[in-house]
Amino acid sequence: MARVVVDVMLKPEILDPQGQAVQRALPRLGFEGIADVRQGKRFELEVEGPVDEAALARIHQAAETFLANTVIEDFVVRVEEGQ
Amino acid sequence: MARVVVDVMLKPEILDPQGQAVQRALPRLGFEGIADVRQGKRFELEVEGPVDEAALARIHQAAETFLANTVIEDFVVRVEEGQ
Amino acid sequence: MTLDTVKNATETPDVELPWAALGLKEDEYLKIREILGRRPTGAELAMYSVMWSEHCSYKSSKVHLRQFGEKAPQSDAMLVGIGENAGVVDVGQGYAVTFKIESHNHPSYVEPYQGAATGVGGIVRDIISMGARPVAVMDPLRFGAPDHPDTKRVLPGVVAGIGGYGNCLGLPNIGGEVVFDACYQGNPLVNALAVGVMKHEDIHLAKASGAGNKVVLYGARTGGDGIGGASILASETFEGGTPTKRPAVQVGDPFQEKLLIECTLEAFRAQLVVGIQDLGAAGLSCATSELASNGSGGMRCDLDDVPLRDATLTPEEILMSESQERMCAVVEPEKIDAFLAICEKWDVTATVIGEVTDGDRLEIFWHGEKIVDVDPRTVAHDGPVYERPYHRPSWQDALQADAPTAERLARPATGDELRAAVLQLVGSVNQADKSWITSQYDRFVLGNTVLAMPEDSGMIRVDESTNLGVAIATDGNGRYTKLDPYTGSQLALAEAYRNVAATGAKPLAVSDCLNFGSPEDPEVMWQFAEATRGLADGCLTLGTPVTGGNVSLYNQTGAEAIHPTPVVAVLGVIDDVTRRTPMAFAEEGQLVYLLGTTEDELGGSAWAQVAHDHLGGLPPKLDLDREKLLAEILIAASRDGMIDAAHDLSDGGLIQAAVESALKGGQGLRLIVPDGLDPFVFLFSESAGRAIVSVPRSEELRFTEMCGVRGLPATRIGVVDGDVVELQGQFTLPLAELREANTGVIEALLA
Amino acid sequence: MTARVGVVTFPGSLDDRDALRAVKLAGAEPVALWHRDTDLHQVDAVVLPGGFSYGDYLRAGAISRFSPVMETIIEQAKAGMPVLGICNGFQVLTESHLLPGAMLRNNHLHFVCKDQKLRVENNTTAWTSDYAQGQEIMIPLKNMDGRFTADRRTIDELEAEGRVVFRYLDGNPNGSIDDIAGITNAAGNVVGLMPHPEHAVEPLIGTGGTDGTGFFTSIIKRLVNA
Ligand SMILES: Nc1ncnc2c1ncn2[C@@H]1O[C@H](COP(=O)(O)OP(=O)(O)O)[C@@H](O)[C@H]1O
Ligand SMILES: [Mg+2]
Repeated sequence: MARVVVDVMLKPEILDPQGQAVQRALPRLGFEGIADVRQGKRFELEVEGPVDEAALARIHQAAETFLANTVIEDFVVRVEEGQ
Repeated sequence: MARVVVDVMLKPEILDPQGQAVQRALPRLGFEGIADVRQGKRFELEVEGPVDEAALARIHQAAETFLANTVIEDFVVRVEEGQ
Repeated sequence: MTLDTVKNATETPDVELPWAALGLKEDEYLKIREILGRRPTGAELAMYSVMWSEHCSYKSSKVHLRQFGEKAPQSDAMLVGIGENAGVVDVGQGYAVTFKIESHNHPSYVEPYQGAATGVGGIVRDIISMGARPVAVMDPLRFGAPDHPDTKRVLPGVVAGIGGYGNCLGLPNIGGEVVFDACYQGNPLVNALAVGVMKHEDIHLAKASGAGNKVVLYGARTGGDGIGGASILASETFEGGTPTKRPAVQVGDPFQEKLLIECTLEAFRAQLVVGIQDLGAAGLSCATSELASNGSGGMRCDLDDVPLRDATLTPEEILMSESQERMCAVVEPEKIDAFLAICEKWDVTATVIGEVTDGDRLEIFWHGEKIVDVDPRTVAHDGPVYERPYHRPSWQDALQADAPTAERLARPATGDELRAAVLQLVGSVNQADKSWITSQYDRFVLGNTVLAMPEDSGMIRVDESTNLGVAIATDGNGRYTKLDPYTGSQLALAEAYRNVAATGAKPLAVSDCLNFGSPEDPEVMWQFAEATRGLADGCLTLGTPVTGGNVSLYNQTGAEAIHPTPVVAVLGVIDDVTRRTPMAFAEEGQLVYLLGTTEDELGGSAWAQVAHDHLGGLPPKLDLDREKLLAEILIAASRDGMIDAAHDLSDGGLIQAAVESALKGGQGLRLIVPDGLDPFVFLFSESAGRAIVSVPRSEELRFTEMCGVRGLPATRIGVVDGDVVELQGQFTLPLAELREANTGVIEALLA
Repeated sequence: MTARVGVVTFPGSLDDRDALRAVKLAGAEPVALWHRDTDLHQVDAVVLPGGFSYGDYLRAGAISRFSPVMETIIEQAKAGMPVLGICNGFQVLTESHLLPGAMLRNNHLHFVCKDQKLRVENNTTAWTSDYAQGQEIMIPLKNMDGRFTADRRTIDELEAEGRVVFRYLDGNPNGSIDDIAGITNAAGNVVGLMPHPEHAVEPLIGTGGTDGTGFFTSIIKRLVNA
């Protein structure tokens, strides 16, 4: 079984309070030098059968219509290496 | 500025209601052939200065103590390529 | 890998099993062997070990809890008593109410969000399994020192978990408690209460009767949650195979639970269920052994049919798994299709895993082999019972002797000092406004919330056409209970009782969660014995039976136990919720009366804690007959419209209650110290049996006459007026300044 | 004639019963609709209620939006049938693109439950005609993902066309753009808002006021006069 990962992140122009909360907390915890933090979602899909062009196209479509809300989010689909 | 990504996923033995809900929905939307879905978090950290061993070690520590809840989650730290 | 079948166990009597690692004592293990007449199989050992644990068998507390039954007051309201998943109380008009409080302390310390969330989930399933629709939840909480770094980890997680689960489940959160004290540092208390409503004829009990009836497991798939012990068993029984990692933490899925509620209630309505049991602690071990032992026959189950989330689970692990959001129903064969259809409608996985037999054994199979063959009663009911030794702590006398007298603790004397003391009190973390927490809880969902926090009790409308309602309050004061466990637990009862009456409801029944340290410490055991005795005696006098509850022991770190903390929930009924009494003083010109008697009682008080970090002396005295009288007056006054607001007095004393009522109503107060009372004592004493009320001038005579005739002291102490709280001749405090002190305190802690 | 107003129950809907009650109290005939229905049982209007449909997993409203009943509702709404989305229902409406924009996690990252003051900015929609333009009302708010957002061009368009129907007063509880609490489509038949009018239809319950009743009386008048 192959794993396909879909990363979904808020678009850069959308305020990300979760990322900001993390960023503000880091220095308090002693972690300096992080200029920005964004928090998004990672989906790991275990795909039955071969992960060919067609399969990837379908996953791309699922990401576009369902896993991400493209009004506010961008996404990236990739086959996980080393599987 | 370099980007370091921290992927945080529920440990495999932990129930993932979110991933499960997505998995159950996919066939209804006409996407077959996905055997399992897990949903996690993706943090994108913009790091000031060089991302050397020391910086990565610190981010690893931040991930371990703060970004992930290691009681229920695993995490992976990696430098984003192509930046 | 050899399967440890019953046959195998008979043939290999000398195989050593890891009973000690599963928490069994040697004599317990020997008793199991005696019961079975052979060594147990691994699966049988798994079942006995979880069911005979302290948590499930109440082995240390049982002998004390018996008093709740033995001393139970005669009450016509009790429909189902202690011993079922939750007690059931008749509230009239054909309605019955079930409620119960339970702890999820330790899991919430390990993983605050999930621990608290699954605490809510567990107690709600107890309510569903009685046949009731859950209508509200409450959450009495105790945290460590407010400024301790770990409190910043535990508190937000617990609150988010309770909210995250309850909000998603669609149950209004109508009350609870938040208390900080260093004694809870490593042992926060996360108690959760749920209440449900049904018609009398809908009451369901956990029993499996009728040979041939099917046993259905429905809800979430079974995973390896909370089965550390079983993994040991698996590895030791089956040499070589290291078990895969099993999660100690259970993750809740409130959405799944919402579906469980709807699906279960629909199946009840269609009369498809003979008996039902939720799966909580001890999972299938508990559900199968309890259903079978409460029914008339035996039961046979096939573990191969249990839907799994993790295919590598061993049968022992399946039996011990504490995966959440599961239920077990017993259904007649001709109704099984209809039952499964309802599950399908709600997208709930349901599987027949066995059936009721006409024998008297619980038999469990795996891959066609019998791995459990027991008398279910020996698992569910014949656990060990301990008479643990106990004695009065060596330090108790010294603690009680250290009374907060004026000589021992400096008291504010001038107007300025009193003013400063008031600000310090209302701004202290235990007295501060809790809305940072409570605004994270949905209090409106289901559309029947009449009163919710910060009112004295939560109130839910039960019937939309008649306006029948119920009110619930939970209380517990660990400081009082530490000073005197007998009186302390009665004070908790009295306070909850008073809170219910303050809203105009008549107290009917009690549920309790007894949070204590280690029962193996005779001094802790004494606290437990005393508190239980106090509660049972108190319930007898007040006429409110204990309908059920929960015990949480071992809340201690090293030798340091938490304050003994019995949390008591009182449920009351009100015939017409439109007559409910809120706490806000909102009408200018209304008269403020203090009901009850004030004495110099500051032992264990909030003032002693806030001003001097002191705990010593005796808690306030208690007069339960006076509590009853006060309640009767409050209920009558509400019913007959004589008062517009009422607020009970408890920790923080009169001034705390007065400030809360003033801030809630956005109206100031002018107060006068009654003759013969010291201003400090008037403001800060925590004498029990008191409340303040606001009385419309037109009702004053009628109200004071009623109090006079009934013999309840009622003292006019002021009037609702202006935008300051003023103590005549002493100080003036603008509402804005009080509000400033009283709010934002919890946010500031967590920042 | 009485208006038939449907209320959809998705798995995880929570305020569906309350919405049915509000419809009934206002004098219309409440009709329970099930997410698997493809047929709307001759209702004249539909309410998508609050709650956590599908646990709000993935995104609030994201999974329900694909239910069979939504296909029909989307079609009918485009043809002019009045639809009100409350809270989770609003989220479903944006996910299904019947309304523009999207809903994000509250900026303070907490669930918030409070009595919320609103201003009615548009009293010409199907669901707001019983309010005065500019009327201030108090109704409960309770959500985790209530921060309405859209790109600037969309917001400008909404503002220019008067399609912002409700605005938060006395403080923005979630960080929504321009204090927007609710919006409508161009035709005015589809309205979504985060606060819960169905919890403000009876004295004593919820806020203790009845400021939410106008939603339901508005729709009845509209349907009965139609
Ligand atoms: N402190 C207590 N007071 C009264 N009854 C109690 C108390 N603790 C436990 N019980 C009763 O003992 C029975 C077993 O408790 P418990 O194991 O918590 O129930 P369940 O099996 O439903 O989780 C229940 O009927 C419960 O109400
Ligand atoms: Mg139970």
